[in-house]
Amino acid sequence: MLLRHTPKEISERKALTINPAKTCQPIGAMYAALGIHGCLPHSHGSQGCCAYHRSTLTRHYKEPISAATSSFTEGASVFGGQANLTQAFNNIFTVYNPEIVAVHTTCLSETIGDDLPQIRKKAIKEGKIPEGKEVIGASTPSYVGSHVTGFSNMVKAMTDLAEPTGTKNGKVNIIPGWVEPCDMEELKRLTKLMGVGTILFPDTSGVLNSPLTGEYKMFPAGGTTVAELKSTADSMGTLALGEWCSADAARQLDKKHKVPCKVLDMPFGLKATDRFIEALRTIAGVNVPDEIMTERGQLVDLISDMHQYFFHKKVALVGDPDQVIAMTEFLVSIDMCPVHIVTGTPGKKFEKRIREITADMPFEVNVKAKGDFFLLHQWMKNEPVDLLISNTYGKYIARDEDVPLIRWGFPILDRQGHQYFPTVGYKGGLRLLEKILSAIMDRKDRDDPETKFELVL
Amino acid sequence: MLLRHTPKEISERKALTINPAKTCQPIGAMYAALGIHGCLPHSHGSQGCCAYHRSTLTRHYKEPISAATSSFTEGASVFGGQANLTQAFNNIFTVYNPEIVAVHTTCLSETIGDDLPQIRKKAIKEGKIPEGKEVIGASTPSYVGSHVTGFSNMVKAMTDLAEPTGTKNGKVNIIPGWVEPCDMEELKRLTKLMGVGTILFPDTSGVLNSPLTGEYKMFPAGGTTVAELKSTADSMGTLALGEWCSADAARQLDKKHKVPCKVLDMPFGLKATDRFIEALRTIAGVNVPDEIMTERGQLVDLISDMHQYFFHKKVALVGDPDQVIAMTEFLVSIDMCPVHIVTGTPGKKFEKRIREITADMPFEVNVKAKGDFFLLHQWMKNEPVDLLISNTYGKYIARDEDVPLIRWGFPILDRQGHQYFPTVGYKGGLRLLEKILSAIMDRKDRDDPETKFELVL
Amino acid sequence: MGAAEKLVQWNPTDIKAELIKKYPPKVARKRAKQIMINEALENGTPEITANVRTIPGIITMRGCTYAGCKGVIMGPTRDIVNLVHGPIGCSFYAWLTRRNQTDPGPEGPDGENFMNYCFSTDMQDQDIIFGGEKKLEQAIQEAYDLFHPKSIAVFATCPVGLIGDDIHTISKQMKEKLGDCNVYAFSCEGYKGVSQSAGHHIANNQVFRHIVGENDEPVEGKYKINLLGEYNIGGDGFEIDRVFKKCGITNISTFSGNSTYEQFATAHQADLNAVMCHRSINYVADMLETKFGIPWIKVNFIGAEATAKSLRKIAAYFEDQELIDTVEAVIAEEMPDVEAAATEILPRTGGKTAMMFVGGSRAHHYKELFDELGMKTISAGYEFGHRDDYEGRRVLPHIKVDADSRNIEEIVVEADETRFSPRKTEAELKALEDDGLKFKDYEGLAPDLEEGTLIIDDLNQYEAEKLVELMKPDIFCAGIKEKFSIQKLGVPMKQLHSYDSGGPYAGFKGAINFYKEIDRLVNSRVWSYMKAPWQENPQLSGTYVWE
Amino acid sequence: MGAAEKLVQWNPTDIKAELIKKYPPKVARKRAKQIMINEALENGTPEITANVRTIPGIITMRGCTYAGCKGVIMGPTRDIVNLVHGPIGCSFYAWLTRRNQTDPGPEGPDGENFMNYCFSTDMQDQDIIFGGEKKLEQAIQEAYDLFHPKSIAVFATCPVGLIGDDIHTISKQMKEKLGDCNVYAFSCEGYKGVSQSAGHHIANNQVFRHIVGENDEPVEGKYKINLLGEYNIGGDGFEIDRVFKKCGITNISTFSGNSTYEQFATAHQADLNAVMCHRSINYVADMLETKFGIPWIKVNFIGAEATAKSLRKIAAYFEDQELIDTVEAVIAEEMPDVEAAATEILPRTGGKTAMMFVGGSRAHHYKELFDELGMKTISAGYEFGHRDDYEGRRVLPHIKVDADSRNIEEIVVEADETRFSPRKTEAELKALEDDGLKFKDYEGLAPDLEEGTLIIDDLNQYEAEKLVELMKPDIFCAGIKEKFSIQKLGVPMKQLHSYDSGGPYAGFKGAINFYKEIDRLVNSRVWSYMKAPWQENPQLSGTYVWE
Repeated sequence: MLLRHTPKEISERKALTINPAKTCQPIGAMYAALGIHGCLPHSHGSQGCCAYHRSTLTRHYKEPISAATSSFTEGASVFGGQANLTQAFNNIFTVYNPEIVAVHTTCLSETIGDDLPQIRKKAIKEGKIPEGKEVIGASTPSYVGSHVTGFSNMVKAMTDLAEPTGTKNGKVNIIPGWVEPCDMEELKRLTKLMGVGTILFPDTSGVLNSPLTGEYKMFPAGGTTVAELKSTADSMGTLALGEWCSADAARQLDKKHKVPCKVLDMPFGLKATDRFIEALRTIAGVNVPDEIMTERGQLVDLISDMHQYFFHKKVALVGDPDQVIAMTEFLVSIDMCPVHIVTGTPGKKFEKRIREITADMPFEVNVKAKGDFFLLHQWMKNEPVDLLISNTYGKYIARDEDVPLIRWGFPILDRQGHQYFPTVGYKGGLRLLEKILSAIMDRKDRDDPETKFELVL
Repeated sequence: MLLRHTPKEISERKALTINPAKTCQPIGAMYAALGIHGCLPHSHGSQGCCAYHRSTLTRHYKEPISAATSSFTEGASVFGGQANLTQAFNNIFTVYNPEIVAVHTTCLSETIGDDLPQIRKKAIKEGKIPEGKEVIGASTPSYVGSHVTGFSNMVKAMTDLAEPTGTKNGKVNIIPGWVEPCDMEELKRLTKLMGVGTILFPDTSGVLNSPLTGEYKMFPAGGTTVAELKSTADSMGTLALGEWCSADAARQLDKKHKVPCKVLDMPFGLKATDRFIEALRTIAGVNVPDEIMTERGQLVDLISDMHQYFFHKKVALVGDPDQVIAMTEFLVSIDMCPVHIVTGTPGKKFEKRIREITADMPFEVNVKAKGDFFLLHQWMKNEPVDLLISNTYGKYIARDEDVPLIRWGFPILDRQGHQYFPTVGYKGGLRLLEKILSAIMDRKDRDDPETKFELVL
Repeated sequence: MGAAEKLVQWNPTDIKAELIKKYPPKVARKRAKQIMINEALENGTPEITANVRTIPGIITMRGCTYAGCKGVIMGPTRDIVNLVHGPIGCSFYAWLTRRNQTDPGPEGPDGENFMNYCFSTDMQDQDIIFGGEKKLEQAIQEAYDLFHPKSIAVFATCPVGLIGDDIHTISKQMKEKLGDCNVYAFSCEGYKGVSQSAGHHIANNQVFRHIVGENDEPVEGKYKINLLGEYNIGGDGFEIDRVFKKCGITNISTFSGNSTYEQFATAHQADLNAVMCHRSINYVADMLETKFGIPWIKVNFIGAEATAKSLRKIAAYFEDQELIDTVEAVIAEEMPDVEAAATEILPRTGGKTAMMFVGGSRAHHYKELFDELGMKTISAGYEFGHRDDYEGRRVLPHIKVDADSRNIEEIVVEADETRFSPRKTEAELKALEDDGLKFKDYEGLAPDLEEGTLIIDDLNQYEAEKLVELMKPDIFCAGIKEKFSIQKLGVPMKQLHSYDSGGPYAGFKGAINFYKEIDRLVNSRVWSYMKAPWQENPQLSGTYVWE
Repeated sequence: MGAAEKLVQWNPTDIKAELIKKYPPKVARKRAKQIMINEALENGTPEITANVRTIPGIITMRGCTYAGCKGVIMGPTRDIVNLVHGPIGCSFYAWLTRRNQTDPGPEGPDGENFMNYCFSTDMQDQDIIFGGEKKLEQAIQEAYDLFHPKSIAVFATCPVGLIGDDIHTISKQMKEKLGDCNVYAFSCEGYKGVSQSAGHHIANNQVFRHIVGENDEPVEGKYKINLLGEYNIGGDGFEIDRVFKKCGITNISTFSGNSTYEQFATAHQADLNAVMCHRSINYVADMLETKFGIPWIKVNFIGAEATAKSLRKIAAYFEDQELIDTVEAVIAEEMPDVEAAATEILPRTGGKTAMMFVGGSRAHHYKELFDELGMKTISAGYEFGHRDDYEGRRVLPHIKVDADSRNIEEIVVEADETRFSPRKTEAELKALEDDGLKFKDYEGLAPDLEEGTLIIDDLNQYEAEKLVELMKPDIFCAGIKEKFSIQKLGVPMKQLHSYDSGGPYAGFKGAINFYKEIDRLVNSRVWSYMKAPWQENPQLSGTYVWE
């Protein structure tokens, strides 16, 4: 067994995290920053952080991930990182010439108390930040929250660029949260079909799914432009998809620029997508076009066709709060039973929300925020499931427990497709159903006795 | 073993077909006819044919398949089916009121020599076919060719509707061949992106992937309209995708209405899609838009990223000629090695084409037209492969030989997704790669010794 | 919501009128005779027209004679190589599509099992022109050389009859040539008869003529029966055999679920024939009685109550206290689980309504299960039934044989000189009859349906859609071709030919499976998703409610 | 096309100028010292600046001290619970990402293996504010209670040093409290030193201080060695051990591929230390010599020739004819396959060019393999090497120790009173040296590279892109962060840290694997797909050529 030392009996752990279901803030801030066009993310800390984040994002996307670091040495750690960061600005704008640098802190710079806004101000004064270039900064201490918190903090920092012109732009801000490039593309396709003008930020489509052409673009075509980010202050409202990933930025725009906002669930699955479309419909006062109605009807059709295979199958689900909440609702809506649910990110309201969604499920539900894979595995040993939905780290449990695994979330280090095929929206729902079905049916075809082997399913 | 009686030693069979890799013409004609808007396919034979075709298409699409039959009795078989067909016309137009009825023959009506054109003429004369309604007919003897031939014959019959008005319509006819509804949708998306006006026929999109809304439409929104079919005579040219499925119809339009044509491979994989796009580009004299260039580049990118897993993996491939030819080219282009290739449809030029495509492959190739699954299985016993690409019937071999299976082609009776996610074009190529990769990697994750189990792939 | 209020504005007569009003007059007249408003009178019901020609152009549920012969009856035979003589299609479509399960059991993984294979002569045009006999002969030889089966069955498809290939002579010759392989043929061309039904009859004839009675080696067993008309769809036969075993009843041969050649060959040694699907198999039952003296009774193992009843009938027939006690013990042991399931599920299914249009007996059998679920069958009918399946065998003498039926061979059987032995004396039979055990009898579907229920023969797609729109059943049962047009209307549809991918539904455990499945279907939340929120509440308030 | 004509318009000086011309002056001056044009002189090469601070803002390949200590050296230890004290990230990123393979072999499926686990104290803000010692203590206890490991290693991440958690005292106390578990800590905060290199040193120190020599139970074996600086990436260590076994050489302990606690504890019983990765492990080699009298030699098992050479060195050291003969026999047995593979592949790889920028020794080791493929290394360098890795240990005395290095503990070791025993007398060593066996020596990368080759220390992303654009190598080797930016340029990129998902590449079989892999990469048709047909031939002829 790969995880041969994991006991079935569950003992309380106060201090030891084993096989985490989260990582630290800065990587989230880096991923978010990559969703700004012409942006170089910068890690203000020792270079190891930056190296680790770039490696992990690269393994997930199989794409180049450019980011700079302040490369703290012991000296900097004692005397503060200002000199390093200022020097970094100078080098970055000279050598790489980005439109914007998005700085995030680390446990190191946070512990020594570096003051980003002040450093930024000074750098501008010293002319280390050229005219017309932007620098934004997010405080992302690794010892608070998780990678999701870091993502949220960087998205919030983007709103610092918001600049009201006094005239509304007639658009809706959409904050997609931590989803794949193709998901962001799909959200843009849906809003376009709805005839709603939008500013989507961040937007990693065209950045982290770029073509192979023989040319290397450090700053690819995609991403939300600085101009768009400035214009967010003039939008008619903001739809924040996901309380954990996107709400803070939306509320910030409301607070600072009176741009009203609404926090919705991430549009995974039928119902959450319905709410998203319904919101767009009412905000823009438009009718839902046939094309979207057809996609919706196709999703409902597939649910009805395949319901017999979903019905009362038990699922273990681990991932980030916004994603897991929407996925739980989707699973319940197709009569599957998510019985073990874990997120590594802290937040009691996560557990509360899951309990609401699963309230009338026929099985008891184990749910934990700030949980880890070790606990999830122990739960699975005590009550086996038919399916595990997890990032790549779930494969060790899946193999030991011989449970089919659907890779979904972050990071996915051992499969391809997640950056090309969306799982948001109705079409995304079709893809999720296809994956769930194949997982269940592949196992059925493997395990059915020959007398029961089926040609038609 | 499910196929425990299949011996490794291969003995020649002159008369016995075992586990066919094809079925008969009429079902192809029926599928093609469903690609005309408002069309009711009609099977001129005993009712069993119609029942079998409707069942098989229903199992493949999980959608209602409406088609009528002449319900031959012994009497009709002796005295001819004219009375039955005429009566059928009357009932069909009275009860179902389709725009058009597409009649195909069967081995029965062919053997007794019913003359469709003459019956049609008489029915019109007797007023059994209302004003403004159309009836087309295709001769599809089950004892010639295969389901692919029947498809081709019905598509050819559609050209009987072609009516030159004297003025060109500036469009390109595209005959997609036997592909999925979503593939036809994808072809329309691509031609639209290219800015080329097209008439795609047949077109089952919107017919065989229809939504669940609480309303049953016997004739759904989709399909090529009769008006479009008439207009094909005014098009600037015809692109026939697939020699077996589409060439006859294209050449017919050329012969009868001087609409020039070109026969291309079905656009599965990089190179065939390149040729398709290149053709559209030159015909319409347009530039290839960035969106398509990006999709192409993404496909090339994924090929390069995952090449190490494809390299020299052996594949057994069975399906219909046009699909198998394109797929073989795609596999070879990513350095996979299709070593056993079977189509059930007769045609020596199939074997010739495959030999050309696989000419410089490092392994010897077994290829057979008019072959069957039994032979393919025997080949696999003699030279095992890493992957089997086949319709659902391949699952019996896959389980016995413990080989990963990718379901592709017709019919797929035990999985979902094929009607929603295209495999044509560059995006379709991405999906094919994703499927191949998961198949290979799922097996790797299953079989790797624990010492070699990988987190990152 | 129960069916009641939905139905309120309709009475059967109106509905019948609705169903046929769009038809051309001739069609309307014909269909009117096939749509009967049940009167459920003690002394019988009005006459229904059944087993008549399908109307050209009207989208029917029916299949052909070949499907009834090769697909239904011979399909489940494990160790017979079923070779289809004709173009490839017919053989392809009947390949593994019926979910007949089989278990090469004792012989284990090496037991003969050709059911996963598809054999065809794949006739080409030159065979049609010059005849296919040589090819058939060669194909039989190749099949024999590859597999050495104990038996090869040849099936004719449409063109074969027309071009005059003499498949019976070829088979006879090959049987002699091969020596250790019984070869015979079925003239089951698709155009014969009016539905699958003719194919059943043809299959019955040949099985009886060429296999039954071939093996006189005594079969051990105290209470020996055959189970006729059970096809082991989704494992029904496995469940029934489990129950038989528990009761100590020896099932020599099932016709034809999970069957083998030897089972057929020894079937004449049974002391009772229990008939499930009356329509497809009654011919064999009659012939076995005439030739070997084995009485038959109608049974039904669909439904827990029906299963108990059928077991008691069998026990009663053998008039053996030990068997009677075992059967009672088994029923007592099996019923609690069934009742527990019913008690849990009934509150969610009670009062709902069902429609069933399948086969030649299933529509009748499954009514039992719906009754157990407290669901009302508001309309039913057969795809290929005959009058006796609706009205009972008492009408047999009055059924006029039309041209289509006359063409189906009616073989004349006589008592076997050496092997005929009546299992019971006339007196014994009489006594049993008096105690309520009916021999050679089937009362049909109609008497079991409520008065006013619409009984519709050969329901077609148009009528099905209308029926569902008008009567809004909570569930509709038919076959794969009908499944999705019904579900598009938002009504769950259960296949009762293939069971979708469920089953077994027979016997005690099967009943529990069925309860759960119907509960899942009629209470699924899926149907509530058909309308989007903005369709429920479409008006556009210009002002969106922000946080 | 070979590199030759591609290079024609460039000479190294121009390229160097190109690489640095865009930099701010200060950066340019610094980088100029780290880019050396090789002179490959007998008597050494020009001086290169290495192991110096990374330039803030310049996108580097480097990682941190924690990565070098926990990730590289301690990562592969199977039965030690590696507990990271700090916020979750550092522990998460080092979780299973380095492809160190391990084989709990003899102990089979129940053998201790914690490598698939990730242990962290997941420090929260209150821990930063009030200190994390209590939490660490509790975490050690919980790990012990759950797994009862024989040893727990604690690793400090950045904040730990700053807030002053005394991890060494905690570890000491817990070691005493637990009794049967050796607990110790590593002060490997990420900000220490200038790269992973400092982490290697810190790991070397603690492993030597806390584990090596802990177990004096004699280890059996005739020719006992330790293999230092081999990490079993992709199974390299398995292949090397296979060869050792064949030769009859006992590898007591690999530092640290596929290693166990007991192997380290008994390492002092070896008679020779064979050093693979000089950069990461030479400290332990030196300390083992000083304290126990075990000499060390540099070896290299990357490349078939190099492997043969290294085996011969070891045999020569033991001066035992039997071993010398076995080694020759093994080489004779292994080489034919290697040569066969080379002969088949060389025609396709010969004349092509490679660039390598990895680690502290790999860039040097892999040059051997590319030589065997007839490929020219046109530029190379280290990510965290020191001057001695480039220029050879002869420069050690002249390396000025800067502030960053001075902060890394340099532990003073003395001869062990009881256990020090020189394996060879001075005279014996002298004799062996005269026969060409060099002890305690490493000549570095530069002498092995052709004159004019660009040797670049701490290559960054900008320079990498420029280099590739200017020199168009046929293959570029570095790590995962560099892989895709290089490949976007249409140049195949091979990871030499993780081997992508390939390997083993060490030893004889590894060489064959590598030949095949490079053949696949440099000859892949994929790179020909980057341009679409219409880009090759863009003009639009208005008239399309129809059939």
